[in-house]
Amino acid sequence: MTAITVPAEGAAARAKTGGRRVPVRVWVGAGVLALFVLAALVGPLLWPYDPVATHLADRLLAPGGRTATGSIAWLGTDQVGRDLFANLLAGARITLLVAGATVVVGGAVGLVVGLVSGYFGGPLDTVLSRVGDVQLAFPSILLAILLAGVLGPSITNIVITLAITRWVIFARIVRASAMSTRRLEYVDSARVLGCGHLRILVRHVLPSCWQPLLVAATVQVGLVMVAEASLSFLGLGVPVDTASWGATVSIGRDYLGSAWWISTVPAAALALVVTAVGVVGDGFRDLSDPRSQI
Amino acid sequence: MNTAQASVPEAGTALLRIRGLRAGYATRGRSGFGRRRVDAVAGVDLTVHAGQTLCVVGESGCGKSTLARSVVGLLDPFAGSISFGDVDLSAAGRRERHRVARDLQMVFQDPYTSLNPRMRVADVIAEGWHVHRGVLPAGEHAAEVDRLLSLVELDSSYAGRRLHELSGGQCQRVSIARALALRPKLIVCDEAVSALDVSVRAQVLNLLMDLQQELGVAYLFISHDLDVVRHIADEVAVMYLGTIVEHGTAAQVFQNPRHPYTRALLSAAPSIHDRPGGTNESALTGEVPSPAAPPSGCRFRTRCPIAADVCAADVPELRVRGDADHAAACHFAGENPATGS
Amino acid sequence: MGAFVAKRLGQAVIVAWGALTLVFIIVRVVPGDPAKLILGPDASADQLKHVRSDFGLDHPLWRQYLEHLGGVLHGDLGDSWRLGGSALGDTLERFPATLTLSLVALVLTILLGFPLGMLCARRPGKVLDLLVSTGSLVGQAVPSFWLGIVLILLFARELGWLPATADGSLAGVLLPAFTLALPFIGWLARLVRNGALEEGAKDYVRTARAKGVPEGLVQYVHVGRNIAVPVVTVLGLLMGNFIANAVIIEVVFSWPGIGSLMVDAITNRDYAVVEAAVLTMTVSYIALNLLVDVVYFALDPRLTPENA
Amino acid sequence: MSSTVEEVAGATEATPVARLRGVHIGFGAPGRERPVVRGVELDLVPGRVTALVGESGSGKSLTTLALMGLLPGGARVSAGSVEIDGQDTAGFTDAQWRRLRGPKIAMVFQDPMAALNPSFTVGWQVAETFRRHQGVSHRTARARTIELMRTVGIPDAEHKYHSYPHEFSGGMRQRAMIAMALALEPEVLLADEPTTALDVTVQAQILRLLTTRQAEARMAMLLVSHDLGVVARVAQHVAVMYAGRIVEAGTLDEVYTTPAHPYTRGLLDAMPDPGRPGRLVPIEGQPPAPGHLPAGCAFAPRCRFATEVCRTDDPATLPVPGRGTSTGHVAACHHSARILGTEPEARS
Amino acid sequence: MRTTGRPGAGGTHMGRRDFLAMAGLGSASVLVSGCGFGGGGGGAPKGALRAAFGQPVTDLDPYNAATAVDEASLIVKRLVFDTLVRRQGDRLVPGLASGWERTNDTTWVFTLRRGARFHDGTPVTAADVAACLKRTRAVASAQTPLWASVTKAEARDDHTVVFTTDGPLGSLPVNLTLLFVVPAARVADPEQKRRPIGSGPFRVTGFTPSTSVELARFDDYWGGRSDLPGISMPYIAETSSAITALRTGDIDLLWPIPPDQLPEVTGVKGVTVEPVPSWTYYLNWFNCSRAPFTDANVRRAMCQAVNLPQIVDRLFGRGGQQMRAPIPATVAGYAAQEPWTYDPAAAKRLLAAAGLGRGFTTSMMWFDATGPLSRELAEAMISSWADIGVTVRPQSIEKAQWLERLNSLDWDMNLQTNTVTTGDAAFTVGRLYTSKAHRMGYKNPALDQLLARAAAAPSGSERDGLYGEACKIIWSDAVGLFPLTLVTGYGRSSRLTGFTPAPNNQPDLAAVRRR
Repeated sequence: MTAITVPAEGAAARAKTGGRRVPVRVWVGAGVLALFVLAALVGPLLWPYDPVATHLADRLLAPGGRTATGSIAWLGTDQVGRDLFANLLAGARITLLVAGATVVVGGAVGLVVGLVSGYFGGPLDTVLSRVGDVQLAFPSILLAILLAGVLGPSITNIVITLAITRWVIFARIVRASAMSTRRLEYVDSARVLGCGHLRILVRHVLPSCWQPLLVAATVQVGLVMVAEASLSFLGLGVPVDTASWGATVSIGRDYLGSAWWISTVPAAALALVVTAVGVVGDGFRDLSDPRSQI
Repeated sequence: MNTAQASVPEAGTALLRIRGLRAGYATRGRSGFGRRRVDAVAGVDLTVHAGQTLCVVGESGCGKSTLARSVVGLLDPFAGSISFGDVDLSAAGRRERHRVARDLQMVFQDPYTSLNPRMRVADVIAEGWHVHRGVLPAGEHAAEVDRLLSLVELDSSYAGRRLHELSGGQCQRVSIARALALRPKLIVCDEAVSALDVSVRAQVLNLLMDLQQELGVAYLFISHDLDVVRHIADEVAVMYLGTIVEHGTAAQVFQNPRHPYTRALLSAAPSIHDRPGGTNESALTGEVPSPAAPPSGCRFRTRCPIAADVCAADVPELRVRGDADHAAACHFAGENPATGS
Repeated sequence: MGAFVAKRLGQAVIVAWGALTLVFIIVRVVPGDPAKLILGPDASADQLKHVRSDFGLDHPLWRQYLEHLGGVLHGDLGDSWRLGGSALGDTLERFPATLTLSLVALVLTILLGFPLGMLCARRPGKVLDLLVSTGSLVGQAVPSFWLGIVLILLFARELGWLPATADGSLAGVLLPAFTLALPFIGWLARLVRNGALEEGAKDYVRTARAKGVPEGLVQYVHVGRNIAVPVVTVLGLLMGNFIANAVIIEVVFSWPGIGSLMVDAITNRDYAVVEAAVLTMTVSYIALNLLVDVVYFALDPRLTPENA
Repeated sequence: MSSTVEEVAGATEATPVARLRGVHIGFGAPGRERPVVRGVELDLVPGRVTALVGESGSGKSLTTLALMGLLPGGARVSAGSVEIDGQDTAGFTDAQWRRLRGPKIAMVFQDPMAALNPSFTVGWQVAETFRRHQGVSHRTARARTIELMRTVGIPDAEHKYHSYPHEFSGGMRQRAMIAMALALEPEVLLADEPTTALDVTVQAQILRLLTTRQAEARMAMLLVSHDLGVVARVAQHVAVMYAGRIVEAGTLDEVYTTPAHPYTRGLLDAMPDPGRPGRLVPIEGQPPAPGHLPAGCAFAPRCRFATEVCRTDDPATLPVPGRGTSTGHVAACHHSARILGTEPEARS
Repeated sequence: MRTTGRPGAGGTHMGRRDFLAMAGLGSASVLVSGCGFGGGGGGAPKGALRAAFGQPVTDLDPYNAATAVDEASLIVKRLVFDTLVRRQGDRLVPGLASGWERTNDTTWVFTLRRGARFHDGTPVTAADVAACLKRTRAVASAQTPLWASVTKAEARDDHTVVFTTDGPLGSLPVNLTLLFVVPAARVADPEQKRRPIGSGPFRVTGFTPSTSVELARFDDYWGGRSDLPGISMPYIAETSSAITALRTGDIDLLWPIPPDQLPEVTGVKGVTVEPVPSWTYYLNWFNCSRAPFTDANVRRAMCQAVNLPQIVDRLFGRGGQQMRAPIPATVAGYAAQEPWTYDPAAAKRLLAAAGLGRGFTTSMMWFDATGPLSRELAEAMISSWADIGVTVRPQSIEKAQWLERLNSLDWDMNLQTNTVTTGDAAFTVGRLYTSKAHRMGYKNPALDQLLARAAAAPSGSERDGLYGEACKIIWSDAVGLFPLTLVTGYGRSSRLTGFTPAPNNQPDLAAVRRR
């Protein structure tokens, strides 16, 4: 009996307190994220970056150094004299684009596979699960290396590569969620009402999958950004004439002992954004799952 | 709901007919290989008459929920037939079942889990009209939702609320309104009031009874609560371990129980008229055996105070003993007249 | 029970076969001709043909595949053109190094992550808790190669405490293992914290207290036993993760493990070694999963082989 | 409130082992807590079963937990005192509480599945009580446990000792819980909805077990239940809780046959009763959410007897008029006299 | 692997404990069996020299095609094996052969040193040398062209070998610096890949491919015992790790130090840096068979558009020297040419004359590992070309794909490093620029003739002159743009003595001593 009235009390309490309060750190995270998204959108317009132009006279300038043209490189310059601030802004665009696109593509594939697999079950689920097993057992970094090798360097291909290594994770999460939702009484209730599979999937099962999917997506966005950097480290990152944080971190790593800023500036940006995404994701999960807050 | 009124069958005609129903779940065999059927419902015959309430009462694990789920098509029976009106559901195609779904609705035990918590009340109620096109033109949805809300004694302002803002009793009303939206002839209520507090439970029970009077809807009412059953039932079927052990009108079963299990149930059920140290001491020993390994002969014999050798050997038939329509499945039902509770 | 084991092994074989097929296909789809890598740019067409036939690369793909499968069944994954000798032998020779690295990383993760998580659970929402939960995010947000180099510069170059490269000593394994473990220490701590908080709110904890069991025992015996189940599961996954993630760490720290071998083999189109390495990793992953399942059974009495 | 129930009753047949005096329990920071339990007075007397009746959210479980010193995180006794053996427990350390739990006061919980640790055998968990309090060896603890399990009606105890909770049926689990609670022969037994999760026939068995043991050991027992029927079968004394207050208390007969509070009255009327067929008489509306109470009497919004004063003044708990002071029948209603004089609402 | 729970089956008397014990034992043993820190066998003796080269050693078989001209393995091979002839600075000196003589245009007689023994104790004989030549001719490798005209080698007696060529071959003694002598019985032995037997001053005690080579002194070496008890050659892939290891003394010797990292080690206490111009240089070929590079003037325009002095100075500093010929200045056959002047205006005029006044789009391919700062060099050149309206798409690709495209001439421009392994123009100029080689689509019959004559000529000024002329043609026809010769930075512990930096990146480590 108490099992049923507790939610009522919770609901009443929530209704009266006007919802759970969003913690400060989530706001900070969201703010940082918004800032970087803005920088990625507007930055390259204000501080244009030419990935093929070199200014050898200005190479390896420390942050705040003055270039030959008299301007100040606030974040320093890289090993061929390009301004790191402009590089950072241009890189933000690519990095966020790659991460976002990867998660969207991987998430979409995972969503469909997971929904179908979890809702219908049976032999289809078995086959899809085994395929997932194979891919999970297969080292993902290796898969990325091989795929990047097959496809060649381009932004699209990196997105495809990373998405292929990620879809299983999304599929697993959605599958688990769909499976548990399938067993819920309200799905039975919908079936009794005469709802077809499609309607049940879309109206009843899918909505309960969004939340875990989105939480997973926030985790994966971060991991994808880091994975993109790792690909660059292995020489399979974005093309030479594109700037991404991962590529800059990777190229600049040889200078960590002397010109630390080349690698550290984008690494810090990467860490900041990934952490911000994670914080927002945590907050999101806490909001939707009151138990995890305790 | 005037149009619906017209289509309601004459009270008393058979609406739902269950014959020889066997249903349950499959389990992995002990060796891990193969699957074994477990009959949670092991051969049940029941008939629900239009405009009437048939209560199925029994303890957990007796198969009453399996019965309910089979009736509404959530579970495919292993054997037997279920027919609704003139449609044999076990033989019906998808299209026909879909059509029957309009006349055959269900209210679940826990309104919080049986209604999608993400939906608004109006959407929950109106969902049936989207699934069964042609029942109600889209333009009339809002008005009909209001009407249904008032029918279940909820203010029309609830239409825009989300379910998690409602209390248990209010949710269960929404659940009933949703079932009523398609103007069904039969509503299966699976422990529909068990999760509610006493004061609220009385409200919902009243509502169900009022609706039956107004709309002529029939109930297949599944419950473990004898007080509730006694209160609402026209007919009562007592289930034990997948079979019906006693069946009759409410008055017959409660005032003149013929099966030892029914008697035990009645004496075990607490009542506000009990007092400490009172003589309620025919309480059963032991617990319900697993449906995967039911006892031979009479399924109740392992806990039965009057079991004899014949009970282990022969399965007692459910047949009329004495009063008309009052049937019991006990070898000794005839010679052991009831003493009342 | 026999059926359970048979079923798991059957699944394992299917997964291994799938991985093997996948790597076979991908490796051969990747552009690049091993014969050219062997002979260099000066090779004549004749020489190339010769080398290709030496390595069976001139057969049609389906035949190569069948021969490959046949070889695998006999424990023969072919010879490495680059390292000479049997590819599987070369790989297994390197595997202990990777395993050592991963195990040390796992030990570091547990030693640091578990107590940290318990401490956080003691005072949720306080400074340490926030630090750890944010720190766990930062830990995973930094590319491991960058972190590795920074740690080398810090601990080897500036402080001179640890060697910069693998020299076979225990000190040599610390830096790469720590780099490998760092992202997951905070992660484990959070897991333990959440587990401790969640289990701590359960009824049985109240029962234990109602029995008059001292608080320390309630936490470490009653709660601890129940968090052990999820924790052990993720530790198994973590170990698999470490083995896979070791690829980059091994390159950074010149660690003679299977990961660096594999990267090297891929760039040099050493098919047999790539396949052997993938098979080794896959099998170890499967073995780990099986181990996790077993430990799971040992820790959670509600599970039986029949309902697992 | 200047007098306790017992003082009003004037007749202390035995000294209470545990008593709650004007206990308030609230959630939240000190000084700003949301009160969930308000001024509860309760005496637990050896040999007597007292029932605490109320619907979910009325605060009965918290009241019970306060007696064990096991209030959940965030909740605390903000006023009044919990006394055990005449000692105020307010300043008790963990160790002091631990010494009481088990030998002095023990508890049976509602959901035996959740209340047992799934990772340890049932026997181990029962035996733990012996080991912690009596410092006996595993062997001795085991022997005592098996003996105990037998006495609470667990068949084949030797074997069942090694079973895990999930391998037990609901009734057996609750028997194990009872064994655990009775292990050290406590003077006070708290039973929080001990049969709610069980079937009727098993419920009867468990109730019988509890009352038998209680009577044999002359324990003071507090039965918490929402089920008026269960209470009727077991308790000598009844206290009815609504929205954190005890609104009516007295002997079973007093409360059940001549309820002086409209809520008690409503509860009884809402029960389906073969003696009174026809429409039930529900209490309209919903109970208030804990901590969010209306002004005046918390029951006023649902009360058909309510008048203006009910909406402004929270009634004091007073002896029910016309009973004399000897019976201990108290109620917190401005209109108890009027209610006593009204016939139960007729059913249609 | 985990499937989700199903409704429980009835009983659980399947012996949970038994199952656990069994399954646990099984899975645990799978994991544990692999544990323990293995590696490639034994290590180097205490006090061994720790020397790290910039590339990994993958194989030690002297007749493995893949490593025939691989610098890293050559370094080790020169320590483990003997050659008949050795190079010492610019001179060729006797190695295993105590002397040799060219008896006629096509016949060379080599006399073997007495007392030379293999690591397994057997003496080195002429038959071993003959077998080795036979083996090297049989294996298709990058060395194959060197031996194409050597028809046979015969053991006249135990200590005399006669080489016969099918035409005059002046470079035979030079080529013989690459013929490593192993016991005749082991020329095709797979063991040679891992634990090779040679007659050099060190023997192999441990080898983990691509990771480390461990050598111990061979006490019976004919040339006397080395001062070093052993040599350990770890491969350190990450520049930062390697530099750190040198600075902290983890390693005694590191080369080549990337140009950009030279400041990191110069002036550090205990570390000495010695830069030596190497035989390795950058080249950027134009695909002369593909428009618009079929037009020599377009190629010249490209050369003029790049400000090489600035790029080399700013980017490489002490680590590079601008080239004045298609081969490094220290290579035999080198002849200095007039450098292209940096003149974007002139370049534009040339393009306009070729009908490309509005510029054009082309591409440049390379693989990052080809040399230090390859990416930066490429970017700097591409940036320069952008100034004259030529858009170059940078294509940084994998080595395997680069190779694939290189020989099929599927590229517009190709940037790579190249090493004159023998220190002789014949190795690069003579090999790469003939019409037959067809390496960059350049076809010039006059050059072909010139190179044929040069190949036949004995070493001396005539031969050098002929190669000089070839250099001139290649340079002025702008077959490629030749930016710079790399200067190998040797960073070593200051306590080492007897170390001589070598232009071919293959210093003689046997001569090193530790103070």
